[in-house]
Amino acid sequence: MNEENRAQPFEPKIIAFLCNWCSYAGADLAGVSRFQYSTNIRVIKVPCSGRINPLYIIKALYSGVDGVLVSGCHPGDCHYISGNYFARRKFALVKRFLEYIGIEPERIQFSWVSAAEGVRFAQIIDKVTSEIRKLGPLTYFRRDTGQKGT
Amino acid sequence: MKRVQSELVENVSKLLRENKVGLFIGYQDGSLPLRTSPCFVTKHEDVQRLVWNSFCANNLSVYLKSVLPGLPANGRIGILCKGCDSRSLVNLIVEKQVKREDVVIIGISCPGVVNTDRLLAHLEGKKIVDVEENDEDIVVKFDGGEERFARRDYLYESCLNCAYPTPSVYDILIRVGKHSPKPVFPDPMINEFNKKSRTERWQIFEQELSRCIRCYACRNACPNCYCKECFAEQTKPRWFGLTNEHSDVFFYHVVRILHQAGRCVDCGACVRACPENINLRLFTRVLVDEVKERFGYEPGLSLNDSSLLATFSTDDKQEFMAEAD
Amino acid sequence: MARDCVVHNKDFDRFLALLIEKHSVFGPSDNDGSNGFTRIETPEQIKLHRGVAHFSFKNFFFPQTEVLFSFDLASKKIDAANKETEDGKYDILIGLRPCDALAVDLLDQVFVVPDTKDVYYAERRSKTRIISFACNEPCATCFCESVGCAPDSEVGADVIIYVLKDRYIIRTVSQAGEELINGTGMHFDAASEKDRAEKEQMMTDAKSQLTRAFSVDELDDKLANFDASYWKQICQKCIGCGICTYFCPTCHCFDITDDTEGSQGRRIRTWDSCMYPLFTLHASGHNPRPTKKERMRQRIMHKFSYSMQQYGRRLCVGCGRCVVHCPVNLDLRAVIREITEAK
Amino acid sequence: MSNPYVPMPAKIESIVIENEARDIKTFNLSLMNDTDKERFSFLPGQFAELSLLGIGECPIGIASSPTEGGCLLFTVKRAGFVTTQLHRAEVGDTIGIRGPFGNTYPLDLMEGKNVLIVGGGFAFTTLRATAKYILEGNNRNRFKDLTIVYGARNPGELIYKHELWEWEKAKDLKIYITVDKGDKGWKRREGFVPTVLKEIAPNSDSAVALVCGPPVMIKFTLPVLLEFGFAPETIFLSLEMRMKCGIGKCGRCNIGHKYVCKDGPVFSYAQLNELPQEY
Repeated sequence: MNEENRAQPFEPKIIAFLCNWCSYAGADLAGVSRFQYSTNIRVIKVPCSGRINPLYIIKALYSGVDGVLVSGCHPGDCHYISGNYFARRKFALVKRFLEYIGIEPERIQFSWVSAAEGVRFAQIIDKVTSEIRKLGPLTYFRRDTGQKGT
Repeated sequence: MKRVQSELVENVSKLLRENKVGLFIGYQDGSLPLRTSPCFVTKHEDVQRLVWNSFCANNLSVYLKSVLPGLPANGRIGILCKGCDSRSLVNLIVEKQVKREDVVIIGISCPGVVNTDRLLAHLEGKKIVDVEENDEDIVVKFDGGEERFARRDYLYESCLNCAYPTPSVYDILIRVGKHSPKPVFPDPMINEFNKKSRTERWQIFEQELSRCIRCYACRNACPNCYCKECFAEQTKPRWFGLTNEHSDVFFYHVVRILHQAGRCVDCGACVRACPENINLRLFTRVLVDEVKERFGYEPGLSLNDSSLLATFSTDDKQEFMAEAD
Repeated sequence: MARDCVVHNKDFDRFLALLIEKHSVFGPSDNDGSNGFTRIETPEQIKLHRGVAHFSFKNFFFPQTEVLFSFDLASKKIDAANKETEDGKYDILIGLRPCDALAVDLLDQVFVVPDTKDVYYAERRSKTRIISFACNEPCATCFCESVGCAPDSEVGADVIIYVLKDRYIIRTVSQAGEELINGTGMHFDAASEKDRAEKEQMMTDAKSQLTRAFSVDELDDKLANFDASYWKQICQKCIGCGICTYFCPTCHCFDITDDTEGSQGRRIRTWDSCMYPLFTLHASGHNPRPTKKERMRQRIMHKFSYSMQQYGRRLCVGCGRCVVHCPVNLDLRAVIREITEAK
Repeated sequence: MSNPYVPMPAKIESIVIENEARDIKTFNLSLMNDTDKERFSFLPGQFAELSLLGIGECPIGIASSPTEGGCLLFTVKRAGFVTTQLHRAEVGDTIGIRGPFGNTYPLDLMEGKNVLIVGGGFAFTTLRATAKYILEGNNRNRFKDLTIVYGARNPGELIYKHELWEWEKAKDLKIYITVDKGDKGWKRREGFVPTVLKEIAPNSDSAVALVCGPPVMIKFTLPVLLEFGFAPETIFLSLEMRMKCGIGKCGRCNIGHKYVCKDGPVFSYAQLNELPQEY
């Protein structure tokens, strides 16, 4: 972290996997309606929240982001009928396991945001960002180029 | 134990003689003290090599994914299954890796497997000559004397808290002495670990796994791990580094354990295979308890189960979802 | 020019302290994690295991993860600064058993002897002196004598130390060992006939504890039959993990991959194993060694046959680590016996 | 001690797309440091590791002959992870080269003999280098007749097309170009390489055969060569194996006790017969 980085306050980098039919549309609506929300999220559009393999969440944490949000359609609204139902089981187990081994639970969050909930999307993003900002950078899971081997 | 062994040998020789199976996977005496080793019997006269004792530790279902392609001539395989091994086998059948009719299962109502390393720690430097056992204890004979050990004190942790010692599926069942483990749910070790603070838990996770040398024995000993190309070795894309540095080791273990969600039967094969004695069960067992508590699901109990994550229910709990306040 | 000198128990710690003072000493201790050795600050730290240590000392010269060079993606600048140490200063690796010392010598055959040297290994090897301890209590899984090593073999060691009851015999094997001992400035009186007799007796006792695991006499022509049928049985219970190769002190296969993070990156070398399915997988999908039969055959042939043709030496030192750690107790001694006894 | 693992920087001077499927490209590289240029002396048959920082390395045969004014040609088929990235490189990019590695075709043994080159598909790279080397002015009289038999699946897959047509007109060699299946515009020969080879009935006394191509082509070419009296010692094959270090240390590319990167990639058929059939 060179000089001017340390001077600025910590701003978390958060990966947001947004499902194309609801959450991404909700984000779009928030943008179109000029709702202000934190700019910390980097959006990755996915066809469905069911598409998220826990491997992607771990890869994100490993690659140096400070938090991951996965957002999909409300149960029952899924464009593919059952994508978010399958995802919900995976998310429950991922959340429990990562919390169990000692990663702060706020770092990995899941939400249902429909295409009409622009306001709610902005509020959730702000809430998630502030929670992660409080935790500070995620250093202990990040890819360390420390030379343990030599 | 001798009765069980002769019953086993008799059953297998019958199966081989009647050509019901072309190959039988069981245990034989190991080349190291207090150890057994998997053995593959095809000819009738090799049946005498088969043994049964408290050290039959390996989960033999792991061979079904590598042995099946080269099926013996008449196409059926016999396998010896303890309670947890049979659950792994059922899991393989449910996940369409093995067909039930390809396998003849000899089940053993398992009395629990003894942890060889802990036993050997008490016999430092002694040259072991023979071992005898009965339901209660194990008598180890060595040059100049013998020592008696109570089986209960040396069982593996998965066996101490085993809820299903009798196989869930079998063709022939051999009853062994009474082993009535009083399974405690959730697992006491997990409960204990849960009480610790977050940073403490992470420190233990980091400390345990910092000894990992990425030899993949935990993955290769596990019957659930049968992917043709594991995410750990993929090159297109390469998900994470090949080093044994902390971040790569965490990535490998976290994702591998998450792949066991709703599938792990807590047989302890990964813990036994680890050359660094990493207590992997401390991290795999939590998902076994969570799956039972949250979804009331235990893998490998019946052939017409469907995998947990291949199904869903509209009223699964979702208390963890983020809500706008 | 090998010299046997004697140090009494009470002076041995002073001998070690002098070494520690003059050089950076590495050896087995209680908290060496998955490295197998740590930097030794005080003589008490050194903890000799009965028989072979958990880890071989391969990791010291050929670490599991090693940065070949780092680079900057934008400027394509490569920084392969190999830290040259000034002359005269060298490290000491202490606590090896003769089999591990022989293993280092065998690794030299791959990394240092050929004309294209492996600079990383060669640099570390050239500035390290090895002090080994003769093995007075071999383990049940040791079979060094079956492969031409011995509890008192001196190959690969600069100095070998025999632990007698109340004193140590320090035997300088190489010229570097001689300088090492003289460098301590300590006075050593030469070993007497009685010392040597006690040493010989101890070594014969040790050798008597070693049971002959197999004979390698006609192993070469047995292994010449590449498509023998026993390979199919031998590999059956192998689960294809990499334990036997990672613990083997002479296994030297490695993989080279690139790690990048933003615009910084590094090319690293990590241990690899011929027992892994993707080790020889071609981009076209063809794999010359598709099943565990070919891979097990490669592991045995490389150590017992190919190395004979390449270097005229076997790449197995009989330390028994692959026997001890195999999750399915696939015993290399039984495999070699099965091969030598095959018709 | 020079570090054999550090690649030498080289600039991509030009890229030629060799086939219609556009998955085979020939890169013309030039080493940027003069010291590297002198050290990088090679002969036909050798290969080098092309290195892309941050991505990895791949072993590619050197397709140019040392007689071609120091330019280094590498023909690469997009197959794996590294080659896919390499195909994204543009003219002017800097990549790394390590080498030259491996042995060469037996130029001294071929001296004063007839040379038969049999190639298939995109494995014609080091064979092109050898042909260019033989045809070069003051080298030509060291060798007697040069016959080339080269084929590909279809006309679009033929590589080094402009050289092929030149060689057809040239006097000091005979070339037979064939395709498994021609298309509308194809007027030349059709047929598999082994069958064409049989028709030509190559004369084997004091002749050496260099063969390189897909395994199926080799499988059917060797019997034809043996049939026409080529001794196994006079048939040379260039093999392809998974490689990483290129200097016989990472233990990956062995056939029996021979490392393809150090003791190969060129082996005589006699040598291959002594090695285990595991390649």
